Amino acid sequence: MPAKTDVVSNEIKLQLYSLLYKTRATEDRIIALYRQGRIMGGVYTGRGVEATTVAAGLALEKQDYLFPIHRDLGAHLAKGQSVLNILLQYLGRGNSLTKGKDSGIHMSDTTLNIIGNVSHLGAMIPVAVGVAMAKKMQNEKVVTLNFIGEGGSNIGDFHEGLNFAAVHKAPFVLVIENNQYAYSTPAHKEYVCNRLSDRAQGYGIPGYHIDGTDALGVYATIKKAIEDARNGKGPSLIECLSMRMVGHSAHDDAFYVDKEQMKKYEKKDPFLRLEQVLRKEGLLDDKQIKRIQDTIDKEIEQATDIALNSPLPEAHWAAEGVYAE
Amino acid sequence: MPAKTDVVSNEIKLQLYSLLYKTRATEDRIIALYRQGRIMGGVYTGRGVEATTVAAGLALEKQDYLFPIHRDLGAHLAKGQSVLNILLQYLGRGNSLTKGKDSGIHMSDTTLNIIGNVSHLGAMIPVAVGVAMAKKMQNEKVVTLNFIGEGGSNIGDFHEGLNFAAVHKAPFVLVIENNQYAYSTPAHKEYVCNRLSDRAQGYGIPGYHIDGTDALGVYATIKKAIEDARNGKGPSLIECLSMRMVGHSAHDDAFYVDKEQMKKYEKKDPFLRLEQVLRKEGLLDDKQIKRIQDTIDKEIEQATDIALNSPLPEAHWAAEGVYAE
Amino acid sequence: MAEITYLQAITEALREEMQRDEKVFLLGEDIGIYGGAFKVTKGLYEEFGQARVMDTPISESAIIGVAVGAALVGMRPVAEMQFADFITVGFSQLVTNAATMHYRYGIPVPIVVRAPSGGGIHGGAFHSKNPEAWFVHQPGLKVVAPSTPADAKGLLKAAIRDNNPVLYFENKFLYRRIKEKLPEGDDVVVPIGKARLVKPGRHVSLITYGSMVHACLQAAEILNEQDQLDVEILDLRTLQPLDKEAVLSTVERTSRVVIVHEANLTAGIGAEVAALISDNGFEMLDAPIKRVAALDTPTPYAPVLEEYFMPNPEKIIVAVRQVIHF
Amino acid sequence: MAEITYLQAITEALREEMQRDEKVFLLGEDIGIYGGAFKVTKGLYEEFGQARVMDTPISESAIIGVAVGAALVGMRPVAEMQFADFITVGFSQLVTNAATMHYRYGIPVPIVVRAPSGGGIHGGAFHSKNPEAWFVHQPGLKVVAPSTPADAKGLLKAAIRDNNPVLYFENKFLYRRIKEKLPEGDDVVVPIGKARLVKPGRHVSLITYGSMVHACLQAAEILNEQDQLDVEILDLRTLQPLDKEAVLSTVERTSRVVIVHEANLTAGIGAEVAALISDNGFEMLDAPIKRVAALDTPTPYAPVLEEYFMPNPEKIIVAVRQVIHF
Ligand SMILES: Cc1ncc(C[n+]2csc(CCOP(=O)(O)OP(=O)(O)O)c2C)c(N)n1
Ligand SMILES: Cc1ncc(C[n+]2csc(CCOP(=O)(O)OP(=O)(O)O)c2C)c(N)n1
Ligand SMILES: [Mg+2]
Ligand SMILES: [Mg+2]
Repeated sequence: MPAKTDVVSNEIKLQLYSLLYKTRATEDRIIALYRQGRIMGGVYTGRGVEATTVAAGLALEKQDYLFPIHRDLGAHLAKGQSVLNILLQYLGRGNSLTKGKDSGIHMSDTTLNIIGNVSHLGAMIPVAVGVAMAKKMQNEKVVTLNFIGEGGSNIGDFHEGLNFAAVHKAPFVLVIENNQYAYSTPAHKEYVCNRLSDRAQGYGIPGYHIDGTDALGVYATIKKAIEDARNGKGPSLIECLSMRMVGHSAHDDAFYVDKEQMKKYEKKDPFLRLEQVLRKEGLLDDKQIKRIQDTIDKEIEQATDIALNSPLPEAHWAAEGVYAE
Repeated sequence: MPAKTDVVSNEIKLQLYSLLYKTRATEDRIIALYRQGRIMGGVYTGRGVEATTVAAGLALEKQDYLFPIHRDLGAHLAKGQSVLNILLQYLGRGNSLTKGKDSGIHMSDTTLNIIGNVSHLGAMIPVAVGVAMAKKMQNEKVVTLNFIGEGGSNIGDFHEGLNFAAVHKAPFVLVIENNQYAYSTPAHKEYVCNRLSDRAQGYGIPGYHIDGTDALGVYATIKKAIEDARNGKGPSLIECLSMRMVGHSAHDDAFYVDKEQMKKYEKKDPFLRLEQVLRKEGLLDDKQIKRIQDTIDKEIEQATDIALNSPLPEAHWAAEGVYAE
Repeated sequence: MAEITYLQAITEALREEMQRDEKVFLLGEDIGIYGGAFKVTKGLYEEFGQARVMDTPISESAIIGVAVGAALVGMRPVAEMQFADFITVGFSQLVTNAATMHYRYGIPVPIVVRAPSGGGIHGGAFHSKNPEAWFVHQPGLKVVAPSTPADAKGLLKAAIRDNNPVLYFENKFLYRRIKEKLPEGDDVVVPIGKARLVKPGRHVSLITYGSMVHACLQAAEILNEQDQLDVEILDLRTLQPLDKEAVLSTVERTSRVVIVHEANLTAGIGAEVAALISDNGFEMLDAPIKRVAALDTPTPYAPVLEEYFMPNPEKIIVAVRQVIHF
Repeated sequence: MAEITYLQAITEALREEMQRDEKVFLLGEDIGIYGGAFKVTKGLYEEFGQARVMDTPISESAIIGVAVGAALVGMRPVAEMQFADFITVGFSQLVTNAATMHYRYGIPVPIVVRAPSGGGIHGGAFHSKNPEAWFVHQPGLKVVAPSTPADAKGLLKAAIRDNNPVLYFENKFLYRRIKEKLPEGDDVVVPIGKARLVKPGRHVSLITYGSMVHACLQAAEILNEQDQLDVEILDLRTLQPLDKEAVLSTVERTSRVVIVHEANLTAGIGAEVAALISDNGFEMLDAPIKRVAALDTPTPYAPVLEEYFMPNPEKIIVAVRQVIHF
């Protein structure tokens, strides 16, 4: 059961809307840059799961730690990351957060309490639990949140990390972005339990199974889990059901995806869905929508310009920074 | 819920009794040999969990595969292993099943479809699942059974292996020997879910939580799970609750164990408990008990003599056999 | 004679071995309908069905463990890691279970783990790794790393027929970049443990494997033109067991050695080869043994950084000139 | 001055560092009330409480991952593997997360992983491993392997204070077998990256570390008596980064080298040391570089097999005589 959404303030609703638009527009720009041959590495986008990732990122407080994974550009943005930093990162520029050393949105920002991922699925779960436990030791009321796909949820670190968190009552929230495919593999070849949230019971923690295309429901539920964690109630597992609306990555045409399923989910487009609700609630009209979108479009335009004109890293940097002083 | 025990035949009941005695007597002999300095490596015994391991081993058919772990001497015996082979193995003799190359009861016997373990807890789960899947591919109605401790159940391979088995409907049974301690660590520091069998739900397979000190109940339940697996219903997870009645290994005095708990479980001694039932049912009397025990004592005596007089391996064997032809 | 790529050679080997022996089956992530992340198994699902081309959950430890189990009872599984990098999560199954089973129990473990490895594709730190040295240090495993379509095919056939766990590192940079004419339907098995003399030469030996065979060829050409050097190139092909004889005989011929690999320098295969030579070929040497390898850093993402990081013909040429002018 | 064992030295280092810096905490299996499988953490639970001496579930990957996470936000975790062998299941966290975080993100990962390693205790294939070479091949990790109580203490202090992930291989055969007088309450930090000249000599250099330092000392004594040889012994102490200067300067002094380690021979640390010398010390060498190490097999269980498997003074003596009479 999702938590009640009437706790979500109008301000948050509008923020969610802006962020959903920003996420989609930024990702569209990244794909365009990729198609132009300007981005070299893999490009994975969040189309279809944006409501989940954006709402999760926004539900965190400033002091909380975010561990995003490969489709979580929206969470980066929601936690305060700039479009510019994201583009610099994809473009591998010398002034990006990783100075060109890492790819895609593998990037950390300690000023925003964002810790980037490694590609190995599930590997960040124990690390995020470690941050949560350390913050508890340091007597700070800080929550840590990490994502995993329904495919990645079958890796050993999911089990070890979540059990560890439960035993140590770590202030930790794990969000399963169940978008029904893992690369080409449909969910039923990844697991055969009814719901992945049922796994929570095996760790003695609360599990939630919710509609991951409904930004408001996701926000309310994750917010509750975060505050439970903050209040010493330990970790939660939240499964957000959605659908990957594009290929696995920019080079994949998703020929293997169930087309009926796609159609069904086109109607549940997280962005349009929220727009509809907010229009109905009188929080948005055409004019406001245009203003929001124009502002964001302009930001992306400017960021793209700056990013493309930013310097490449110097070659010899490759040899530096393996070890800390 | 354990399966009904009235399906257990008298013959099986008596076999269980003999095997429980044999297990205990053999382990006592091994400890004596260890104390005499004749066994060099670590010695872990099944005291307290014998009902589980013996019943599981006996519930398997000849063609089924057994993957025992460190406290499962009883399962080796139940699957048909001789006391002599077990002693030769502990003593590291040249004519042991591993020719002195591996320790303790890390031993395989392909004539009995027993595959020995590595020390890494949980590592045999995926391997056992692989055997189960292969046998299915080969169109043989063969079931594979493996054990794990409640401590070991928190390792990644538990999760990966069980999920894999569930997805592929492998004819596989995983028995959790929950003896409430993992070395010195009490169960509540290993996991905080109510029952480990609750984890079954997260894999979409049946989970059973039963009294692991009741040989008849364990036998009936595991037998059912084995036959379900054989009939294409996929894997099961069976948690058998018992208590480790000795230290972790022969050198551990278990000072950390809850003494009240120990007392409680003394009354549930798997061997005495079965003896009582069988006496009550008229299947055993003093005379028969003496006959059974004498026969086994004699076998152990003889095996010990032969084993101690068996040759050590030749030193240069150490260099051989790394690779198969 | 059809010209096939390195990638097609792998597919052909899989297909032919599956046709030849019904015990051979494949397992891995997205290898079924999708044909694998690199399309190596494309068409095999259609030909052999899902029981023999098995999509698995994302569980590398289980993939390898299940392969080991199946091998114990007579099957010949070929597991695919989507990228060699992810072998780290199945590491323990390989070094603990697969590698030691025969020594301890006398039971053969005929598995193959295919691992697409190597950089130059801007994949960053986790899609570029060359982890072969880890496995060469674990007794009980065999390790091969083909550099040509012919070897890709012949070594994979040998790996599948071998009764031991074999790690098969296929270089993904080479997948579609090199082609070779192979006799159609040939059944040439390239024996594990035998190096290949790519090019005989008199002045210096380049000992290498995998993608760097091609960098060495380029370097040799330039060195021939610019320095009039006749460079010998030895492709190790198998890294465990190493072909010591071939290594020592090239040293005997040229007395000067540069070892080249794409993996990180320190404690890589180059170290073992250098150690072998410095023990058994000491008297034949006229110059220090040089190694050319990737920097001792994770693989960086930006092309300019990755180029600086990777070994290449220029770096090989520098090293050759050093040992020549020593 | 109290005489303390190698094991006590480790305990003292932990205690003193925990007293000095409240960010230091311990995590691992059975390290609390039980004091660890080898009793290394005995008494620390009582002194520092369960928040700083944390029993964990049996989950090596999570233990290391959690340590990495805690380190990212300012803590200084020291994780214990119950046996070095079990590090294989936490392998990916080390080589993937811990090793690359600083290079990619500029965030230091000050963790220590203590791993009781080594054989000679009849522990069989899974309680005897010396897996250090795997980690030396992964850029971003540091690796130390003390051979004496003083170094055990001083290197652990250095490891805890280092801002990088450090693997600390403590040899469990040495735990209670060697003692040394150390000044009470000393705070001597043995710098990471510096080898120790155990014994100067003129005729041959034994380059070694860990338990084999003691085997080398025994061999040196016998060689002195029987062959009138003056053997130099260099204890590497740190395996990553290697002290190249010290290695080359011992070669310079003696011109003859035998490298000795307890780990399996192939692609072990000895290979890297030999490669270093054969590149940078080529002109100084008067004989082939020999390596003495464990056989390339899993560790066998029966004492007679294990003895045959392990390097020992006799094998070292044979190798020394070979390089001397070359
Ligand atoms: C341990 C590991 N194995 C394989 C991969 C390759 N891989 C990258 S993404 C992916 C699919 C992930 O599916 P899911 O977890 O459902 O996330 P989604 O991409 O659907 O959001 C795979 C197999 C990986 N990154 N890590
Ligand atoms: C991966 C791994 N980590 C640690 C160990 C060391 N170890 C051996 S037995 C044991 C306790 C096991 O407890 P449990 O699984 O409950 O089984 P029990 O001994 O109680 O039967 C530990 C920690 C190991 N063998 N494998
Ligand atoms: Mg998915
Ligand atoms: Mg237990």
